[in-house]
Parts: sequence; C-alpha cells; structure tokens
Amino acid sequence: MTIIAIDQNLCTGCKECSKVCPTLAIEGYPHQPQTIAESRCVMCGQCVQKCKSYVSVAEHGAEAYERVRSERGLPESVKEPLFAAYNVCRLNEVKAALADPDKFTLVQCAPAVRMAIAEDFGYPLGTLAAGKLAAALRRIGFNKVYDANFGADVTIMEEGSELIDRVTNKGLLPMFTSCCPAWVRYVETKHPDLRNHLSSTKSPQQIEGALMKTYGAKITKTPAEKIYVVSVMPCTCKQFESSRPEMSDSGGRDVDVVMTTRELAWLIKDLGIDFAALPDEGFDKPLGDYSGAAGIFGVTGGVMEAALRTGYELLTGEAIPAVDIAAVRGTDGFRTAEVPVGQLKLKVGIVTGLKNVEPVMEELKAGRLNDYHFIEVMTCPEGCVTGGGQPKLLVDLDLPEAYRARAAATYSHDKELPVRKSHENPSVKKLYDDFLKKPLGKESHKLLHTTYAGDPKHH
Amino acid sequence: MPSEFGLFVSADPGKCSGCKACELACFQSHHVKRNKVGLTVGTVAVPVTPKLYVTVMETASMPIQCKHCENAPCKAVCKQFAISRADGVVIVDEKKCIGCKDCLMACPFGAVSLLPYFVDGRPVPQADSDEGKVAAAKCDLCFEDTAGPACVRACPNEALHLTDVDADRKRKNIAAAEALAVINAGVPERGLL
Amino acid sequence: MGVHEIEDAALLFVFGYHGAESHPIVARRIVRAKQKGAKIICVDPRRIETARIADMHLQLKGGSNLLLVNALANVILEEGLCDYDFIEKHANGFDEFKEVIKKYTPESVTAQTRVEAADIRKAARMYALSGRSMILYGMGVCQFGQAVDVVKGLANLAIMTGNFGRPSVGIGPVRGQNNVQGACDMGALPNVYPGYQSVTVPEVRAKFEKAWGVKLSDQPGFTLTMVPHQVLHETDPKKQVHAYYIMGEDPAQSDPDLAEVREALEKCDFVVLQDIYMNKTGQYADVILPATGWCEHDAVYSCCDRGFQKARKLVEPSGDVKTDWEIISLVSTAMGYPMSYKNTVEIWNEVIELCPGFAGATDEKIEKNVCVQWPCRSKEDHDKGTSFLHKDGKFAHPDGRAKFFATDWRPPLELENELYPLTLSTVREVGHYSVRTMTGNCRTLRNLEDEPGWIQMNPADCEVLGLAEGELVKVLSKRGYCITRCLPTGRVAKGAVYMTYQWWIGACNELTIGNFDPISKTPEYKYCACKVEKIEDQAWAEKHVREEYELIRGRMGIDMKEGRAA
Amino acid sequence: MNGFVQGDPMLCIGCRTCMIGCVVAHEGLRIFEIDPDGYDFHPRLKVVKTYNVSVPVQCKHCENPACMAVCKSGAISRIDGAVSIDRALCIGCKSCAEACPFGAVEMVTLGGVLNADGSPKATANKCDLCKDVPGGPTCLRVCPTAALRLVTQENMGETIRLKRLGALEAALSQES
Amino acid sequence: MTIKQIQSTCAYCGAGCQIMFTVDIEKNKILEAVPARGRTNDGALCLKGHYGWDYLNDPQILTKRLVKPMIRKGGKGSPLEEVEWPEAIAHVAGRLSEIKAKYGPDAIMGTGSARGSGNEANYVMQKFIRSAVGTNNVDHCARI
Repeated sequence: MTIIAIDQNLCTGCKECSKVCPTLAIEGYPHQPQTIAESRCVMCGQCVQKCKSYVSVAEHGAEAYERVRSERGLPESVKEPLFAAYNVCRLNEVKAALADPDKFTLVQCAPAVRMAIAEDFGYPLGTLAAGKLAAALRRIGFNKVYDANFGADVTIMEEGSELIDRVTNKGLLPMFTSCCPAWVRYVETKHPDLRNHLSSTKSPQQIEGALMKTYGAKITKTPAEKIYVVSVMPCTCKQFESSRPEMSDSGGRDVDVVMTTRELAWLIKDLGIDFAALPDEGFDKPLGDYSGAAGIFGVTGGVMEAALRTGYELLTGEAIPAVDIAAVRGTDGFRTAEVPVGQLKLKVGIVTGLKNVEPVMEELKAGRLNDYHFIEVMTCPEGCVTGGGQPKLLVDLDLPEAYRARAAATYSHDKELPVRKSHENPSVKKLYDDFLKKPLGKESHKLLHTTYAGDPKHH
Repeated sequence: MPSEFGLFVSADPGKCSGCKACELACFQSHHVKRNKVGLTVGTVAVPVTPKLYVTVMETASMPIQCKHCENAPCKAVCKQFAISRADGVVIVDEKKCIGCKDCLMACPFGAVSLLPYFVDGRPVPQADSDEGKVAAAKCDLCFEDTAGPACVRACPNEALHLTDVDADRKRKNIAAAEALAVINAGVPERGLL
Repeated sequence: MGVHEIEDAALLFVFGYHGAESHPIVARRIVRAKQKGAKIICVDPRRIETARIADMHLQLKGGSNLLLVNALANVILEEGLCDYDFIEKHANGFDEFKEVIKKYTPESVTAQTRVEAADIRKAARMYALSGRSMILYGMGVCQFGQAVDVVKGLANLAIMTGNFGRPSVGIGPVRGQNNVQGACDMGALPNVYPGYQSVTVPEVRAKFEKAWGVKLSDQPGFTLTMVPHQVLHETDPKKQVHAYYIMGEDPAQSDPDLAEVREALEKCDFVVLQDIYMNKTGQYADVILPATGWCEHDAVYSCCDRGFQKARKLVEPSGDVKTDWEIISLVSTAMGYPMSYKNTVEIWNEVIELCPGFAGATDEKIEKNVCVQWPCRSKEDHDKGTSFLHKDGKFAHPDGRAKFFATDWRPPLELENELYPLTLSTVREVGHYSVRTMTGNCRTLRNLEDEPGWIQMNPADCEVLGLAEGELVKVLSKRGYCITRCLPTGRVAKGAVYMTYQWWIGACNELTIGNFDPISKTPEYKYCACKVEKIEDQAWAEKHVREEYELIRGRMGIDMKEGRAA
Repeated sequence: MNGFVQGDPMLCIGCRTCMIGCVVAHEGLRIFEIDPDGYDFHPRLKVVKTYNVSVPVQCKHCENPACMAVCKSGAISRIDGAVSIDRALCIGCKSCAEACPFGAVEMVTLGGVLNADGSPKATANKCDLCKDVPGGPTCLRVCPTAALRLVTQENMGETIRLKRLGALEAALSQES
Repeated sequence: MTIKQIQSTCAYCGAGCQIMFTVDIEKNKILEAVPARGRTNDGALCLKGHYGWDYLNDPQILTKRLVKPMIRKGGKGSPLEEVEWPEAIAHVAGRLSEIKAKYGPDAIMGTGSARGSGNEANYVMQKFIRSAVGTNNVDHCARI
C-alpha cells in the first residue's frame, strides 16, 4: 500500500526532501525525478511538507493541474497548488462511508489537528480551533464526534501502568513510547532487536478505534460491524498504522480510514461549510472527553509530561507538586531529565525528530542508557503539531513560527482545561469502572496492547 | 549612497537546487492582498503565478528573473505603457496589459511570462474567454515589501542575492588591484631601469 | 640638488612630503630611484604612495617631527655613524649640538612619535650608512608652528653624515607652487630684495637705492600671514595695515582661520585684487584688476630646484586685460614713480644686473638651455648654472662652514581634546592646484574631483560615527565648520583626519588655526583639533551642498542656467 | 592572444592621469570646445587605492570573456583582439558587469542620449584598448610614471621565457 | 598653416615640467599638450600638465574670467562696476596715495604671486612696493 509518493512528472530533482527525510529513503540524481525506497520509508510525510515543485500553469499547462488532481482522487473543489511529493488521499472512502446509510460513522481527531486546521482557512498560525473542529465534523455528518484525546488519556493509564510494572518488576528498561507509528516502523525495520523496549500499549488512535468499536458499540447500542471509524490525523503514517493487520482487535479494522488535517480542510471546503461561521461545539461524551494531559500529546515531550503527571500520582499516591513539568519541555533533538517520583528518581529522555534517534540507539546498544526508565520518541521535528499531514507552509521561513505557535496553543489549551491529568478524566474512570476494570487488565490486554514485527506472538 | 543603477536578484546555479521555494515565496508575497493568500498552501485558491521562473537543465538549475535593464527592451516595446521603470525597478501593470506578448519576445532572458490574472480569488474576465485574462508577469523586486525580495529570503541554499553591480564592482576592483601587486612581482624584467 | 638627481640617490629619506599628490613628476623620480635600487625611508603620518613602496615607513604622529629628527641624530651620534671628517672640515657648533641631542634617545620619543625605538635606530643607520642619502621634505615639515627648527634638524642629519655638496645628496625642500621659488628669488619677501639680498644691509640697500633711484626703507615688512593681525588687532597705529594689494592670490580661501581673514578683508580700508578669475577674495575687493594668465603672457618661472625656465605666451587673452607687470607699472607711474618696461626681457635684464647669483642667467642662455639653475654668476656660456648647492662642503655662512643648530621640541598649539578629539591636517589633491581658480575651470580636472571634497578618516573612526564612504559629514573646530564627504581609508591613522583646501563648501581653512612658525611665519596647517559629526538627513545635506555650490558659483559670476548645476 | 594593459602598483602613484587620458581619448579633443556638461566622463579604467596598492584596474581582455558569454543582446564582441561593447546594442541588463570578476565593466549613464521611451540611455563601459585611437592605449602613454604596460603575446612570451631561464639557472646553481 | 608647436613651462607645481603645446594661432586656441623633454620632467606630465590648460577656454565652470577692471564705486559692500583702465589705475593710485599720506607707507601691503604671474611680475611688484610706496611690506603665498 503506497502512502507517500513522488510524482515522476513533477519532481525536478532538487533533493530538498532528501535533506529532511530522516531515513534517507529518497533516492535519485540531482535534477532528476526522485524515488522513495519503501523499505526505508517510515511515511512521516516530511517530504510532503517540504516539496515545492508544484504543478505550474506556466510550465505544465492549465490542463495538467486538473489531471493531477483527478489522478490523486482529490475533490474538484481543491484549487491549491499540488506538489510532486504527496500522500495518498483517501477522502473518497470517507465520503463513501458518510454517504452509506448502513454505516454508523464515528470520527476521532488527534490532539494536534485542532492547533493547525484553522491555518488552512486563513487564521493565524497556531490558532486553537477545537470548538470549530467539533462543529465542522458534526456538519460533515459523522454520527458521533469522538476524540483521540480520550484515547490518549487511556494510553497514559495503560502505558503509565506498564512503566510502573517494568520499573517495579525489573522489566526491560528503558521503555520507549509507541504512539508514533513512524518511530515504531523505524524500530521494526532498523532495530528489530530493540523492539522489546517499545511499550506494548497501542497509540491513542488505535486505542480510541478499538474502544469505539467495542465500548462505543455498547454505549451507542450499535452493532460493531456497522460502525465505521474515521481518524483525522496530523500524520501521514497513521493510515499505515491503522492498516497494520494486528490492528483489528475489535473484530474488524479498529480504524477504517485516516485523513490528514489538510484533507479534512479540503472536505470542509468541498461540502461548502463556512468554517469561519462555525460555532464552538464540544466533542461527544464519553469517548470525546479529554484531559489537558491528552491535549499535550501533540508536542514533543507531551506524552512524557502526561505520563509523569499520572505516573507520579499512581506511584506515590500524592498530588504532583507542579502540573507543568518544564524539565521535559523544549525543542532540542535529545533532552533528558531526572524527575523525583517518591523514592525513585525517574530518568527520562525525549527525542524529537527521527534523525536525532540514531545516536540514542547507539547509546542504548552500548549499554549507556541502562539507567534510563522512559524515553519518548517522536518522528516529526517538534512532535505531532509539526506532522506530515498538517497544513503546509508556502514559505519555509514561516516554519519556526508555525512550530512555536502550534506548541504554544497546545500548552495554553492544556492550561484552560478543567481536568489536566489523564487519571482524573471522569470518562476514563467510568471506562475502567464499567468496561476495562483496570489498567493492564485482561480486556486492556486484548484491545489496547499490541506486539511488534519479529515478536513470536505477532501476526 | 543608493545605487545609480537598478538592483536585481541574481542566482548562483552552483547553489540552486531547483526547488522552487523562490517561486512560491514570490507568489505568496504578491498575492496576500490581491488574492487573500495566507501562509499555508490551503489558503491558496488561485493558480500559482510567480514572477521568476526556475529553469532546470540536466545538470543545473536556477531561477530566471528580470535584470531590471537600464534600457529595458520590454518597456521600450510596450505600446500600452503597461511597463514602467521607477527607481530602477521595471514593473508591469497587469491592468493595462493586453497580452500582446511583445515584451516576452523582446526580453532576451525569458524573464517575462504570460500568466493568468486573478483578483480576489477570481479570474479577471476577458472579452471572449471563460478562462479569464492573462497578463505579462515579471519580477518587481518586491518593491512594496520593505524587507526586500521574498525569493532571496526564501532560498534554502542562499543561491539568490540582491545585486548592486556598482558596489560589487568596487569590491572586485579592490581584489583585482591587490592581485596586481602579486602579478607584477612575478614579472622578472618589471620596470627595472 | 636638482630634481633629476633624486633617482640616483642610494637612499631617499622622504620626510613630510607627498610627491604623488603635490608634484607627480617629482614622485616619478622617487619611483625611478626605487627601480634603480635605492632604499626609501618614508616619514609620514599617512601611508602615502611613497610609504607603500618604501623599505621603511615611519608612521609618526603628526606634530612630533622634531622629536623624531632629534632622535635620529641621537642614534647617529650614539652609534658613531657621523662623518667626522666632514664635520671637522665643514661645520661649526657640533659640541653644543651634541649637548641638546643627547637626551633624545629613541626610547624617549617612542610614546609621542608612535615610532618604535628599533625602527628609529634602523632608519638612522640606513640613512647614515647608505653613502648617498638625500632628504626630501615638504609641507609636512614646514606647515607647523615649529617648522624652521625641523628644517635645521634635517640639515643637521645631512651635515653630520656628510651628505652635502655632492650629487644626489643634501636636503631638498620640494616647493609647492610653481613659482614660489621665483617669488622668493624676485624679492617678494619682506626682508630681502631680489636675489636674497637683505633689506637691512646698508650696502645692499644702497645698491638698490641707486638702481631704483629712490630712498628705501630699512625695516623688514610684514609677512602675508600677519595681515589679519595687522588689520584687526594691531594697536600701534604706525603698524596697522590699511591697504592690501593682492596679486594672484586668494587669501580668503587659502589662509588659515578664514573667518578672521574675511573680517580683516572687510575691515581693511582698501583692497585691490589683481587676478585672472573671480575668487573669494574678490568678494571683498574694492577694485578688481583683470590680468593675463599662464599661457597668455611671457614669463620666467623658477622651479623648485632653482631652475629658471620660460613660460610662453601661447594665446591672445580675450577681454580687456593686461599683464601683471603692465598693471603695476601703470599704477606705479600714476603714483609718481614711473615704470615703462616694454617687455619681460627688459625686466629680466634689470633683475640679473641687480642679483649676482642670477647674473649669468641671461635671457639668451635660458632660451638656449631651456633651464638654468642659479647660482649662475657668469654670463659666459660655460656657466650653465648649478645643479646642487654647497659643492665641496662650502656653505652660505660667511666662513663657508655649515652650522649645527639644535633645539627642543614644542608640541603643536592646539591639541586634540574631549570636545575636538581628532587632529586635522590639510593636504593636497593631485588634480587641483592651489585654490583651483585655474584647475577648477578645467573640464576634466573638475570631473575627477569636485565639491565638497573628502575628509580622509581611519575606518575605525568612521565606524564609531557610523559613517560610510561618500556620506556627507560636518567637520567642526573651535573656529568654524564645513561640510565634506567621508572617505574611510586605512592609509590614515586613527584619530587623524585630512582635508584638501581648495573647496568652497568643504573649506577646511574654516577650521585651521592661525598659529605661525616664529621665523617663517608659516601657519600650522598640519595640526589643529577638530571633530566630525554625522549628518542624519543625507538627502538634505546633498541638496544643501548642491544649492550652496550653485549659490557661490552664481556669486562668482557663473550664469547658472538650466542644466549647469553641479 | 588578446593584448591587455596592466598596471604595476609599485610604479603607480595614484594620480589618475590615466583616467582622464582615457576619457579624452574616447570623447576626443572636442570636449575642450563644448559645454562642460556636454560630454561623458566615464573612464574605462579605475585607479584603486588600498592600504597596499594604488593601481588602475581595467579589462584583461580575457580569451574566454565572461562578460561576452553572459551578454544576451549581442553587444559584446571581440574586435581586433579587444573585447568591446557596442553601446547601441547594450540594453543595460548589467549581466556583464556582474560576470566580470575584476569589476572591469562599469555601468554608466550616457548624458544626452535617450532611449526611445525618453529614459536616459545607460550602457556597460569598459576598456577597448583604444582600438580606434591612433597610437594605441592612451592610459599608458599619459602615465607619468610609466606604471602601465601593454602585455602582448610577444612580450608575455618573453617574460615567461625569462622566468623559465631564471628557474633553470636557479636549479643549476643548486646542483653545483 | 596656423598650427604651431610651442614649448613652455607648466604653471602647476614647482617641478617645472616642459610641455609641448599645439596651438592653433588663427583660432587662438590650444589644441593639445604633450610632454616635452625638460630637465625635470624628462618626457612625462601629470594630469594638470596634460589637461590643465583648459581654463583658457573660459568654460564657465567655477568662476567668471575677469575681463574688465571693476570698482566698488559705492564703497564697501556696493556692487562691482566695470570701468575703463585709466579710471581703475587712477583710482588705485589715488587711494594708495591717500592712505600713504594719511598713515605712512607701512600701512600698505602688497603681494607677489607664487603662481602664474612669473618672476618679472614679482620683481615689478616688489619694486613698486619698495620704491613707489616705500615699504618692505611685500610677501607672497609661499607658506600655504
């Protein structure tokens, strides 16, 4: 299945994309069209963000644009420039599902989508639009507007418990986060021997998908087979993740189709929805209920901070002294911190930008990271807000400001939410009370945890 | 002291990767007001019409753009007075342009293109065509932007720079003069009496 | 010595003399000397053209000339590099001289001259030992409050090393204007008659009284530079100047402290200007007498090395003009002292009859030989003049011996200070001559350099003020200000700035100081305190300079029709 | 080989007589008879003064001239060994000035010459070796210090020959 | 043929260069100046020697050529008025005589010229000041 592609007719061979590709997967001579080595590609979509080689009226002619648009299955309403590097668009599947009266469509949005989608409607960089986003999804016609943020809170419950388990029972450490599918793919292809360091907890998208098709089916009183789950992600790799064979613990596909933030913007425009005129609405409960901790998943260090907020309290039984954990924030490629958690000094690391991970892997192999407990890894430059499916800037000089503004919006969103810790999310509590019983429990294991390629239990 | 002669953006084909970041930056900066283009690709609803043209050969590439000629042939041939030159900047007024193509033919660099002319996100109508009007498009040195040419700023490889030939000449003159001390030192029969 | 001898020196010691700007053709001899293998020592606060090709450049701080000269003498003495034989035979006063010089060790002057002691030693050795060392000096020596002392100091160096009385040695003042030598030769000086014959020597006076048929004053007169003082500040009514007859000069542009010069010209009862072009002094003249210019009359000029040469009448002057000597003759006649010269030859014959040193320089001889360097005492053909002076160590003193003369250094009068942190020295622009009445009216020379001129500044000083090349700046001293363009150049030292004096708008003599050498009465053009100010509104400044230029040109009688703006 | 005029900083005194000589040679003696603003003062060589050198810089008449290569209006050609600019063809694009690594091409505005649209005509300006001036390069004839010389195929060949002989002699002296 | 070659001495600095002028006698114009082989210049000229004769053409660049005697008849500050030579000479002689009579000869100062006037003019000037006026107040701009 092709996720990321380079149009051979459009590529001028500038190789700017290869400069941002973290796995050197882009091959070709300068000034010649480039190709992607699928074996190395982690589908992060940074090349898609980078590419400036557009279909040009002057160079390719007026018809070329129409042709490319239709080849890529984009809505006819799309008028924006189309580039040589692109991610395969599956909007048609979304539209078909929406149009199918037999399908009960549930949608979930990743934390970072709400920090950026407004940009494609002319709003300033990093405008928080959670309310308009929920409203837009409702206008589009989804039967329930749920949220991957809820899944993120559950992720913290499972992953946090997993970490405590590994620390207390002398499991394999350090444990790596597993939310980022490109990172998981990277470990599987480049460092399969280190795969057991990855948390077995699924990503928020897959947790949310699995829950929607089980718990969701129950509470909406809808047969699971009628439920069709659509994700809106800042990420081009999420389609790959949702398509992994093992991601079907609910019975069918846990997530049926993924669209990126940019594609959602196209859909909104295609349906003639006036984004600016939309009111602020909320996400549907309970699977759209989220804490501030879930909200910061979109920035580098966010998963770590969310895990610490919960882990601290679960382990010590005391309230964490400061909810904002500045020690793990920042944008450096690899940063470390020591966080006191009761008697334990938790040693944590955060990697952002996949190109920064290789030295860390070398360190790990050399045994110099044995005293670390937990390491977060995100493939994109500064976390999911800078993802390959996010609104693309016309001029890369604006990138630093976009990154900064989206991260700032993320943290301020966290601050304004009534609940800022995953374990305090009432809907999460209810989920455990009513359905999962306890983290790492039997149901959790079935639905919310996974295995990795190379693992004996892996499909 | 300001240059007596028109500045222009010149490109170093040795540094240019052919990525077209300059074209997009050019387009972006010129269409914020005219076509409400924002910072992201998603805000664009009109064809991308830059004023410089990345040209790629098998082994090299660079954007071709206006030199703001002192005796600009494009201006000389324009019968509509749609091309003017003020403060060393040669500018096309698309409103006046009737699409005669004389300037395209007159420019020896190919620095002028005939491109769709959109205003407020819609094609400007043309008498007999649904497709809308086309007009000559060429570099205007971003004369309305106090920060200078957008292309120069946007180039990821620093392949573009704003050239002031007179200032450059003085710099090169100095280097050439210094070199003459070395050159003459190597002449054995030099000036000996 | 003669200009032609320069290139055959073994060592050229060029002191405060920028030949490339003031006399390119003399500079050419310096270049040729270099080509012929001469060593060159250049002493100049600027990295002038000579400094570039010199073996040593002693970049001294302006105003420290005598310190350096005395220190050089000190080294020559201390290291026993003197030509004792020459001193013994040809010079007096050596012991007194040694007494003064002994304290001027190189180390003692390093701080004030900013020249390393080792360099002073090296230069002294090179000068003393070359065997054929020639000193060239210029206004960088003369235009200081202490100037004559330095000239004597340079002479000391030549005497003590025996560099006198042979070809390609000696000390050569390279005189600035084309006929400054001639004006001196002809007695246009307040203390000597033509041929350097003193007005205070009765026998001499008697000779001239007899020749001119009139009783002559035995009191030396005023120097030109003293005129403002004599007009404005002199309290003794007998010494006040009330009439000023100016021939071919423009003191209102060329003299120091122009504000005072203008005041004097305004106050002076009667000012006559006899010239070829309207100039700044003409704005104050009561009478203007139009004269012929170079190429419009015949004349003998004396070049810097005492050479009489002929300038010819090439074209008929237009306008109702007369030669200078005709005009003066008419005035003289009208005042009851008739002069009725028919031509210049007649005048010349009278000159050489009265001046033994010029006696042999007959009109025919100059015609025939093109150039005759005085002394030329015999009318016979064999006396072709004298290339170098002091032949065989014979000096002009009555006993034929040179005299050592040493004195202590004095600093310039106005030192840099907090308010005026820079030192200003006036210099020359090669393409313009004097106040540019002539060259300013030559098309191509005007093209090359025009108002408001430049101020040469060290780039570090420019950086402090945020000045770029070509920017208009205001230059101020206690006495006035002017506007000129900034020229950053590493050729000048930090803290020192240089301007040329022919510009009207960039008139550096608005800034210069009326401090004079006590003997020569030469102004201290090479040193005063000033400051430079940035002009924020450059557009205004450019416009101001343009308008000011047009205004002055209009005043000078130029019809400012369309398109003639500078 | 194209000849070229080369200055020697050791001999140059920075007086700029060459610059005026250049203008007079190209504008003609008529300039002394016309309106002082009626001609162009655009010397084709420039005396450059730095801390180390004073010397005129002018065109080297390259064998593969960069200026000629970039000229798209056919205004630069080699005429009798002199890389020359046809002012009538010059469109003032400045490419040649940018291309010349020595800064030997200068853009100048021609006084009194107008383009068809009434704007003042500008042109690239550079040394043409006084190809139309009797007696050849004027700059070196007027230079008071003989700081300029015309380098030709012949004298350059001789220079190189002398250098090689010198190098050979040096080698021999080492052997013995 | 009215074109003549005449050698003369340059008036622009103390170097005393010999210049060969080409003069059109009929048109009363200098056409060109090239170096002559003088003792000091030996066949070279600087820019002033080559091109410094242009002022004779009175190109009206900087200052007006003086072509007629002028007097400020209304005293200081009044405009200069053109007069004939006899009037100018009489005026100068009269005023100088008055001042000499009133203040004595030392109240009058005269200058020679270090520039184009030449030795003869300087001689005549100093002779005039010394003999006709009766003072040694004569000097020139040697010092600048």
